Amino acid sequence: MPARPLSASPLSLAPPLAISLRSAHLTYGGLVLFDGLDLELPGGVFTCLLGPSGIGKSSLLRLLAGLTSPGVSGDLRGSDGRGLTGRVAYMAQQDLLLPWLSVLQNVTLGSRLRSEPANRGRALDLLAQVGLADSALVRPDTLSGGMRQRVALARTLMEDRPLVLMDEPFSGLDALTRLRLQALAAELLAGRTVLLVTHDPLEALRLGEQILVMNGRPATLSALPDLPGAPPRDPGDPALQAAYRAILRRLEAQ
Amino acid sequence: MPARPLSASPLSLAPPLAISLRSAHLTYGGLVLFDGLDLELPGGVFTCLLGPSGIGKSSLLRLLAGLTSPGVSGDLRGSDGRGLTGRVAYMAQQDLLLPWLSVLQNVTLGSRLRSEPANRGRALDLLAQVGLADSALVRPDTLSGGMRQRVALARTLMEDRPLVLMDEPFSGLDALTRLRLQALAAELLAGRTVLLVTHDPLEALRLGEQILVMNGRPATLSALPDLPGAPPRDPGDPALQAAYRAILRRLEAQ
Amino acid sequence: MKSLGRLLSTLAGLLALWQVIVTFGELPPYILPDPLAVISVLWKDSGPLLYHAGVTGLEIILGMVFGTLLGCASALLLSYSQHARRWLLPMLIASQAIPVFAIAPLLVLWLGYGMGSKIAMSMLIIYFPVTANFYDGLRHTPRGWLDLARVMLPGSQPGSHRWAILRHIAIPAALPALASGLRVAAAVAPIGAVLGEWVGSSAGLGYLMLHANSRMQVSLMFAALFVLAALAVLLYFFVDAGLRRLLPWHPITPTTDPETY
Amino acid sequence: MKSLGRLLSTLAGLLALWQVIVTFGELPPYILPDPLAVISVLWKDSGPLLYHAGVTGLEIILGMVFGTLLGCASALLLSYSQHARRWLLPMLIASQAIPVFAIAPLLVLWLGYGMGSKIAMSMLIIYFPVTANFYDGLRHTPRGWLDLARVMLPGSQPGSHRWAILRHIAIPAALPALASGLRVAAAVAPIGAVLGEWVGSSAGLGYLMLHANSRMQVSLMFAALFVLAALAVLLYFFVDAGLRRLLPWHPITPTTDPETY
Amino acid sequence: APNLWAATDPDPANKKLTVMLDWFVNPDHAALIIAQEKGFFAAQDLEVELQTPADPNDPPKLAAAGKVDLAVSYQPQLFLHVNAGLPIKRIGTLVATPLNSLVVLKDGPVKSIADLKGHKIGYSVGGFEEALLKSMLAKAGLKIEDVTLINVNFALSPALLSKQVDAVIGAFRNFELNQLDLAKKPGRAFYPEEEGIPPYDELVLVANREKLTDGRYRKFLTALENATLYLLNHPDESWKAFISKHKDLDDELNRRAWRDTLPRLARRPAALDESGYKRFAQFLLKQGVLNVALPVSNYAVQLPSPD
Ligand SMILES: Nc1ncnc2c1ncn2[C@@H]1O[C@H](COP(=O)(O)OP(=O)(O)OP(=O)(O)O)[C@@H](O)[C@H]1O
Ligand SMILES: Nc1ncnc2c1ncn2[C@@H]1O[C@H](COP(=O)(O)OP(=O)(O)OP(=O)(O)O)[C@@H](O)[C@H]1O
Ligand SMILES: [Mg+2]
Ligand SMILES: [Mg+2]
Repeated sequence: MPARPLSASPLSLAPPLAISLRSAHLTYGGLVLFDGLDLELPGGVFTCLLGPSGIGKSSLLRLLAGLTSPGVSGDLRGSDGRGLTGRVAYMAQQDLLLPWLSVLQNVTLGSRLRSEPANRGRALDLLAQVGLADSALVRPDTLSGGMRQRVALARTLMEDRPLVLMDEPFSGLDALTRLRLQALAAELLAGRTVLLVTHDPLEALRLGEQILVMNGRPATLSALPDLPGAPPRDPGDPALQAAYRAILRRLEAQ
Repeated sequence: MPARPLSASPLSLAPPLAISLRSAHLTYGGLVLFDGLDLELPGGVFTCLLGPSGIGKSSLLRLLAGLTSPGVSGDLRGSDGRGLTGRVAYMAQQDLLLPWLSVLQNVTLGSRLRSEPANRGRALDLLAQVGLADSALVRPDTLSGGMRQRVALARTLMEDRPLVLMDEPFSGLDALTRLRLQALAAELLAGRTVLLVTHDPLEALRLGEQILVMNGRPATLSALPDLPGAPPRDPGDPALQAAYRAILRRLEAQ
Repeated sequence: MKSLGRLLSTLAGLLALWQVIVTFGELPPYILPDPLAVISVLWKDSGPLLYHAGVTGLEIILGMVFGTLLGCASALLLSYSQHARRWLLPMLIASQAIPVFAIAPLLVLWLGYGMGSKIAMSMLIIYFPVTANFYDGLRHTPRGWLDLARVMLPGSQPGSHRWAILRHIAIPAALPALASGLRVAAAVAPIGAVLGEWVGSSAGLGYLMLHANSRMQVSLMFAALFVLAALAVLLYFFVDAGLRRLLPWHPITPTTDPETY
Repeated sequence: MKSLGRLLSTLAGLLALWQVIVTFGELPPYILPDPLAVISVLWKDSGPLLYHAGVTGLEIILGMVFGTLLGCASALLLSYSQHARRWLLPMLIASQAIPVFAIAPLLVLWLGYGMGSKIAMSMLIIYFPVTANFYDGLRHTPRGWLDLARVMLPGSQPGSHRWAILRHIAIPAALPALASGLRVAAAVAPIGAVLGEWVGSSAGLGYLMLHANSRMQVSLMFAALFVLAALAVLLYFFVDAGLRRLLPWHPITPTTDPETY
Repeated sequence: APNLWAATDPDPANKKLTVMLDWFVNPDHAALIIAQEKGFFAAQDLEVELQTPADPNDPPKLAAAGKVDLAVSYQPQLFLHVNAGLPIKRIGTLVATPLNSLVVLKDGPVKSIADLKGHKIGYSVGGFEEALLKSMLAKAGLKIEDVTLINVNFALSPALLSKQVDAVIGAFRNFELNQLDLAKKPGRAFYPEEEGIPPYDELVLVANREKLTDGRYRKFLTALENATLYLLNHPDESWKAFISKHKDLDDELNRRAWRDTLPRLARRPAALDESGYKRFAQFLLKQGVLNVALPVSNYAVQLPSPD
């Protein structure tokens, strides 16, 4: 299925938004997740975040999305000095589909919430791109796990926002669909500031212009050396394979 | 963390159970998922099942687990001619943790349900093996996605059954944890009949003694050529890498 | 057809049970008449019974409609505003503790003897299960959905765009809870209407029963009671079926009983 | 401390509202006395009021306990067996349509004038919200959990090992629904006890109110009503807080109101 | 403050009059029903509407509040109501003797009031049962503490028949006695006026005391008097008229109650037995039911006869 070009959104013309988070602190009960964590997301850059399970990746994403919980502090701002509210698209680790809405209505949830006219055409286009053209009108409870994840992806891509946060968006997809949707995401999110959490180093290598690794408790972030070439990179590329082995070694060392 | 050997279970001494499913038929509304599908699971063999998202892998697992829905027919039996009820361990695509039980209680859910004395020692051992020794007594709602998945894995491994069905058990785990838990599963499930659904061809190559690919609608199953060596295989092995590329090509062809 | 047959056999079984209680409990007819006497009254007086049932039925329906509307509005208000919780909730709860004789004169003064006081009384009864259940549902929206909505809305402070979140997330998510409340309401609506007729009326099954009771026409009273109970059962199953149809995404699961498959 | 202050200020506000209604509604004191008169009775007659409140309180608590037990048992039975659904459910619903005067003689005959008939009446009231809500919860167990349990149990037929599934999966999963039912029950329990006292009694707030009403001691009647309402509100908040503590895995989410954070 | 709920000043052209009964229509209301059915009200140019209350205690309140013009109430309650501040006065009488009685089962253990010692007595809360009982017991040498009082509210006869109580007070001799008879368990009645209680009017008509000048009241009482005379003269026709409007009352119990009620109807509904009222107020004062006995004119009036 060739990726049909979707109309470029108006926002992608605006200067990309850089994000900086300074000395973030987050505790859950006695558990100190972050203490003085700093994060820079350069504007328009696709950043991938790797890290062991349970280290705090999702918590960091929630923090950036403004979903604060008690026990959190830190200084979060965009490069234009304004707050981030209303400028973030967020795909959580769970698909969070609303069971009472059809797939199509779930995809256009953002405009429903904001009482805007829904761009059904674009939604149907996106559903076709994620391979769910036939399921637009069914309720989500008849979908398979991977299909649900694709609906959630389409819903996130519908939101036309300068900062896009995605928590393991491709984890439930088979290798081929995954490759196709990675390409789709890279294309549609070009020019936006993206932070994508993944467990698959190859995925990070394929998509990331910047790759961060989160580790330790309290967690710290470290950047991997930059890779040649623009994403989406070819997973068969020997440079990628070498980097992959380097990542595994690096992760193993900790 | 070295994998501590867990006490071999008594059942692993019984002759392994082979499973055969003949001319399975499954429709959802108008959608014909399977029509005359045949599946053989040789006794004691670790089978991996690959296939695109939404093709029917989870439905097949549910069918094998005896979780029939209306619209299903087929002939399912074990090699000893008896039915499968009570002889299956099943890990669904969702973690299905019970929020009112602690992590440890979730892991020992099987014995709770059967009013058997719970083998807490073994459960704590397993939790340690999946890296959750510290979380044994917390409620699941404080866990990260990957941690929840690991609890579900431990719960499945607690069930001492000749046939083990697992639906993407490692999808939410980082590369390292995944490798470690794959090794753990291979070790603990040695000698049992296993069917593991995965989206990661490398995972299938690493773990599978038999690799099946599901495709088409109605779905058909085809086996990949056998790989040399016993699982868990080394992911860096060039033979594996070659097979990986072959799988991708094969999947792409469809 | 089949369900009608089952209904009739259930009915026959219950009447038989009743007869057994009367016979073996050695209950005098002025305490519990035997079912045959009641059936003969049902037959003989079917005209007036139907007329009064019609009046009460109308009150029940109006009470259900208004009680549900008011209950939903109250629950929304309670979940919308902390002030409402602080002021309205205690009043709501207190309202449930008021026996009808204490406020009957007030109701009559304010609403007279027409439909007004009857609807007010039945609302008072129907209203609380609806409010409490819906409010409970609204308080327990799954957090993930709320998070999602907050990120999608321009102001991500909790509390901004409350209405959008209520409308698109919290209310639909609370509909199953509301449905539970409506089921309870359907079962208590008939007694609500009867209480309303108690305050003052000149027709309706409650009026008929009070009359019959004060005159020791026990068979007639039980005939009216039977019609009222039948109304309640019908209303419950009607409401239940309707709700199941309206909430297909919240299906009944066959927990334990194979026959629900 | 803070919540006590808020409670008192809410109370003061409601009394002020009452005063406003009396003043501007120009209601004569024999229909709605003004709050000051009621407060002075509360003060003056605090001894008997406390005594009768104690009696009613005991009935409420016993009614709550037995009604909850019976309601839970009925809901379990309903979800356990199709026969129970067919025979018991219509009876349960019909029972809600029975006005107190219709069965007062029966209750008296069977249970006498002791605690029995009062507990029976308050059970009849409390019981249905508990049953209906719990039953609704039991009918809607998330399917995935049921599947999991069926695979873990030796007989994977739906229907085998029903009890184990009920006990370990369906009942805990239905506890939030039961909690909603208990909240409704807590609010209606006081009127249940009063209805019981209405059937026959020699003590209790309902008895006191009947007496006061017949002797035109309207202030005393409203004082008793006030105490009863206070009992209802206390019971509700007590039950609510207890349930929230017992079900930590089903927390309240701040749907819309920032202040619940 | 002006009472918003009180009806506006009587309009001479107003023919409408609402009367709230004490309870559902029954033979005690014979005069009212016959006046209605046989056109005695119409003859006085009145349109009377009869209403029934939720609770026998409500009618006086609603008459006081101006929601209805006249209310049917009980003489003993009237004293309580007026002392509690209700602005009402008795203007007429429907039933001129007590109907209340203490009833036991004929074949039961209680043969005389003295036998009640240690027994349970059921009552339906009315306001002065305790006082009544106290003095009835006193005459037999018992104290109120010697018996157990139980409020049985809705079910006087069933409570007695099912032997949950040994006696009931508040049973109407024209109704409950027949009821017991029909249930084949005849009762034995002890009449208060034979046991030391001064006689009183069981059913009276009360009106808001600010509106006693309303000319319709006088006409109303005239109609009532005519209806009563008709009743006495034509008991059978009256019964037919009664059940023609209230078909559901056509049974043996009501027929007997009707028969037993007629002799007790007030022959001159407007007439006030001033000394009787005074005596009864004194009785209630002595029993502690009232804390002060006001002059009779505060409780009851006899409206001036029409010119
Ligand atoms: N209850 C249902 N009602 C209707 N259709 C269903 C139902 N369950 C599954 N399906 C359909 O059956 C197909 C197969 O679903 P299944 O969950 O087996 O896929 P899968 O291979 O496991 O996919 P994934 O890899 O995404 O988990 C999907 O198209 C899905 O929409
Ligand atoms: N609400 C909560 N209460 C207490 N602890 C929590 C809560 N949410 C998360 N945690 C803890 O914070 C830690 C980090 O959780 P988080 O979900 O951010 O991990 P993660 O890096 O996304 O892991 P995964 O890759 O498994 O999704 C975990 O140890 C988890 O137990
Ligand atoms: Mg995570
Ligand atoms: Mg699946």
